[in-house]
Amino acid sequence: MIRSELGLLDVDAIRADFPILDRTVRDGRPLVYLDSGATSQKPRQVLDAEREFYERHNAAVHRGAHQLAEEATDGYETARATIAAFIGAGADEVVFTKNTTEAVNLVAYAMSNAATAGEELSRFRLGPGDEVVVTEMEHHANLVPWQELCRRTGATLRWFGVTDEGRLDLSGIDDLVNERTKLVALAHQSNVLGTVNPVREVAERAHRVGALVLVDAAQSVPHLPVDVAGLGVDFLVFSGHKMLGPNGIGVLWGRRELLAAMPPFITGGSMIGVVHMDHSTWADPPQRFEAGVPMAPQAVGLAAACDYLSAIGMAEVAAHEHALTEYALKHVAALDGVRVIGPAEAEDRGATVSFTVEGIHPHDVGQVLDDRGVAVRVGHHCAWPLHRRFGIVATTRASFYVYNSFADIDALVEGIQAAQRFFGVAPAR
Amino acid sequence: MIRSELGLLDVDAIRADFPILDRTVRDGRPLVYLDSGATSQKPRQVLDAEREFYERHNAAVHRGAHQLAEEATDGYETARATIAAFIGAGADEVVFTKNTTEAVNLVAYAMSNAATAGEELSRFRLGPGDEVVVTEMEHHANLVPWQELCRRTGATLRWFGVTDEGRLDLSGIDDLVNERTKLVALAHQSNVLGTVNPVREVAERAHRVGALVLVDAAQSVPHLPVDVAGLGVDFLVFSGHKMLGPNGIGVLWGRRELLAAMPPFITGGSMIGVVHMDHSTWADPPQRFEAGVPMAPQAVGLAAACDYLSAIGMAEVAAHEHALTEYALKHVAALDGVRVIGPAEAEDRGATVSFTVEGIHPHDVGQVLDDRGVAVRVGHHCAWPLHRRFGIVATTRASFYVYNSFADIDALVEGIQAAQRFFGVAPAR
Amino acid sequence: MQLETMYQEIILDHYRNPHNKGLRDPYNAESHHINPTCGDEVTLRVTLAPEGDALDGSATVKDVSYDSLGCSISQASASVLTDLLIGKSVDEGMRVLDEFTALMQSKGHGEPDEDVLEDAVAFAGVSKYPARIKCALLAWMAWKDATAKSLATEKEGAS
Amino acid sequence: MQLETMYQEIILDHYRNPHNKGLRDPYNAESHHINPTCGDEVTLRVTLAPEGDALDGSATVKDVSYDSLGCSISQASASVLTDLLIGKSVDEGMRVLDEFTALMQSKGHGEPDEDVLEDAVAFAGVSKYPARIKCALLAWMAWKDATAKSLATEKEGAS
Ligand SMILES: Cc1ncc(COP(=O)(O)O)c(C=O)c1O
Ligand SMILES: Cc1ncc(COP(=O)(O)O)c(C=O)c1O
Repeated sequence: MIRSELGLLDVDAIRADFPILDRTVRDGRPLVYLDSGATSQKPRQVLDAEREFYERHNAAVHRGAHQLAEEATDGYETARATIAAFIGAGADEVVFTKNTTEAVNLVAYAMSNAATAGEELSRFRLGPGDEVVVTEMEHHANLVPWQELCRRTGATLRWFGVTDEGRLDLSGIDDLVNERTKLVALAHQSNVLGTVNPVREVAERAHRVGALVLVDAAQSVPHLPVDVAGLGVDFLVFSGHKMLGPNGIGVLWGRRELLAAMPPFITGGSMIGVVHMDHSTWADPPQRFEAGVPMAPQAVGLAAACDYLSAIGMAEVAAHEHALTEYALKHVAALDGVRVIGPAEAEDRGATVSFTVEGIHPHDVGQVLDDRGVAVRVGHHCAWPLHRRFGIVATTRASFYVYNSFADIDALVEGIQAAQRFFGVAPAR
Repeated sequence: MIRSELGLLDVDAIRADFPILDRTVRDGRPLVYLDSGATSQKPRQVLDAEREFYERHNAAVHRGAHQLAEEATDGYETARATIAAFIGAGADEVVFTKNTTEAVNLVAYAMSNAATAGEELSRFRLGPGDEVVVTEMEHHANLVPWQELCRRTGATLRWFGVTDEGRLDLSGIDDLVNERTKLVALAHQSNVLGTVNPVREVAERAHRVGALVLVDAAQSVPHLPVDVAGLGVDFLVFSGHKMLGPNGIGVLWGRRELLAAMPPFITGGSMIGVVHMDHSTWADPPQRFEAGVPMAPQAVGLAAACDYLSAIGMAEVAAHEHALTEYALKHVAALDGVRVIGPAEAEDRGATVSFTVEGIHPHDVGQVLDDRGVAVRVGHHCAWPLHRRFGIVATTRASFYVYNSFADIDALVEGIQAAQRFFGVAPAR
Repeated sequence: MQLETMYQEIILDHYRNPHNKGLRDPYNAESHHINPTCGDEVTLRVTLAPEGDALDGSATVKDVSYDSLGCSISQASASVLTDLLIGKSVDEGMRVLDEFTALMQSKGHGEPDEDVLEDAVAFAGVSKYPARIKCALLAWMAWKDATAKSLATEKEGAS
Repeated sequence: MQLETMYQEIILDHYRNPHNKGLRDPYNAESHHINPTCGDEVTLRVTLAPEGDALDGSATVKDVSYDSLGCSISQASASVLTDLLIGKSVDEGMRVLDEFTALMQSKGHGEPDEDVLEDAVAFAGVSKYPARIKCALLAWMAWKDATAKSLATEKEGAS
């Protein structure tokens, strides 16, 4: 992949792979897509891989002995190996889910299933007196399932606070993560603040007291080189649709021996050992956690997305986004009346910039931007408690990816200024 | 759609829409695809609709205020309305899941969640002394989740037997479905026997004793006109991939007032009312049951599949398959040494023909067929207890759809004879 | 630039100078509504005056007051609501609500009845932006809810 | 017609006339394996004879007997297994198992060592058909399991 100045990727070459980026919106405005944090666009290569599966190899995987079924199974399992390699994992440690949300729920429900099962599952068991620890910056997907797990089992939910700068407040870690802690669940990268959390440090403390650690990597795997071994955690989850892949596929990675010991979540076909009318036994992982006909074409598409990102190089992706983040922090935060929620520096920070504009509601900021072709997200971004923490209801969020350039950020800045003029809050210059 | 003689569809015209059916397997043999019971092939129209979504309208639905997000949301909700209309339901009664299996688990887990919740959910609550009733012909997807629900709650699982002819044995219904029964779950059409069950009759009995009724329509919605109001049930589930639609999408239909009262299953973003660190409330259905970024492109693809089937006409689809079934029952069952498992007559019976061949294991039958380009499924087809009921380990299953013709069945019959010759069990003629 | 189709002058005026904002006593019932996608909130109070003996659809909407947090559209629509509904009977108010809801669901193709909707016709442009319809309806849903509560409380009291 | 690459004459012979089929006493350990996709089963018994004092890898596989339900490939492979392993030491048997497993995973590209695998080289063609590999390995996994159990039981007894 050719690079231009400033450590940036050759965005023009990349954009040529994304048909949607050529379209216009709102009466002919070129699209400036700054909502990749919600979902990314998909390159031709991913769409082609999925279609090729449907048009040449489609069959139910792991269920047939005919040639199409063999090819489909091979495509599915090869995709698993590619995706596993992308995060430094073994293929048998990668479970396909429909998205990050299901992956988190899988672990949470497996733990409640363990609570009604025998002694052999005590490692996953939770009850009154036990604690689950999350953070105040979690996406609802990594918060509500744990609230519900605690409700079902009688365990207690506790959480790390967030500093004014938008960093995890680790000052109380030794109290918060203690002998009663059974699991710590935290985001690798915040989908609002951009903050990259010191996962390794938290994991070390958690392991010292015997707790399991789950990392929500929905916003990190797409943007940073992630190596599960290096992170030192037990479970890691992410979604395909945020990393150039198809919708409808996500990943749970889990340490081999944990998956082997863990009870299933969704039950049905293809995850069983034997089935009698009155009882059943389970297959080994990853099959144990993949009941029903899986999303094989989407797995193949996600593998193509991994290949696409690997061809660019994840270090290059991260460097590109770092440059964009520095540029955005500089130019957006410099606007009068604009307050960036999240770290002011680009270190340990991803390419997500959330902000408020004094005197204009985020919905109205977003509307003016949309009118100019600039697509951002407005609202609480499924991180309502985090917004409450900062005393605000909502923010406007711009999030960047491989196909974004400095020019896109210029368009954002001009759009914010236009909103200020339109609503009559333009600062005198 | 033009029809040829015998009430059959114009298969040549239909096949032209399915690129994969043109391919050859095993050294140039034309593909004869008789495994639609496992998963169907997809017409160009479905693949095009999905791709058009990705290339023109892709965004996270229900989460943005920009034009792409509006278009994506509109596409997703229009798809929901189309799919709902296809089964005679209201759009707000249709919940998207990843497949049938998840849809069954959704109801089963909602019921265990109700068991740890307050009095207002007593309708869904289950405990020791309560009973859940299934049948001996269920797919594992409609059996194992209920075993697990009973394990979690202390309720008892009971089941209808199957007659030698492969029909549901209703003789004990008044004993089996009684005041202790909380839920009856049964297949609309068996994926092995082809049997279409008298769902309405069972539902009437269940409702008389106050039990809920869930119908596994994975094998009926693709093949028969299905009207949820006419069936008189409470929940109905099916998968997109078996009805010309994409993988990774399924449907739970539920009666409006039940969905409104039911607690959620998977929790996370977009299914909430408000979220605080220590508690959350839920959105109304269907959103309550759709946590996370959904599979919008697949929903659009499934709607295109419904449109495709509606253009043919579901009555015509059923008539076509009825003719194929009669033809197959006549010619396959007539072979020496072949035993069809399931009703011998095509009445109340779908286009699935499972059989054993004396002296040849189903795997070996399947291999010979595969060698000739005929793709069938072998094994227990995720209905292991049913096979045990018939004293067999496995069967060979041929299942038909809109793109199959009499010629495909002739190829099946010749293949079975070839297997008999190859393994030296050919009856003297 | 299509912005003006959504942000009509009337809307911006109500947004900048909202009418009847600030909670007032006494009231029959209060309701609190939240837009779960953006967190916007409204708390709205309704005071009804019975026409005859009983409090029913013939009662007069004597007062509507509210407090709210939200975008220009949700603020302006709450303000317009109070202007429109105060002084009308509950039944008339419900008709206005129906008309306004229909306009919001018209995807930009509605032909609003200006006699019924008055200033609220300015929201016609909002109906082209599906993500904003909930903003425009937030206060209206709260009014419907609070009114229903007022009537129900009265019934309970009477029985 | 590629059928013959899978169904070699040797395989069909073993299938039609299986060796050592039928469970025999005495035995050190038994194991029961099921192929969850098709329901095929094998029950297999192992009898070991210690070389010195302890039962370890140097022990001789004195007998292997089995009962099974399954397709031609799984039946033939159980039969070939007994021919190959009876009389060998456990360590030698494990080497044969490794060689056979490697052949099965070779996707049709294996170059089997005929000195080690003897009749089992006939299964080379099966490795081209992923769905059938489990059939060919079923009895071998059961043998591995039963042998491990035999050695473990002995250890428990000794301690
Ligand atoms: C009758 C029946 N129920 C349930 C299922 C499960 O469907 P899925 O695997 O798409 O969840 C199937 C097909 O596999 C089926 O045939
Ligand atoms: C940090 C984070 N966690 C979890 C999720 C949930 O992902 P999904 O909706 O794909 O399940 C998201 C995105 O929505 C996210 O940004």
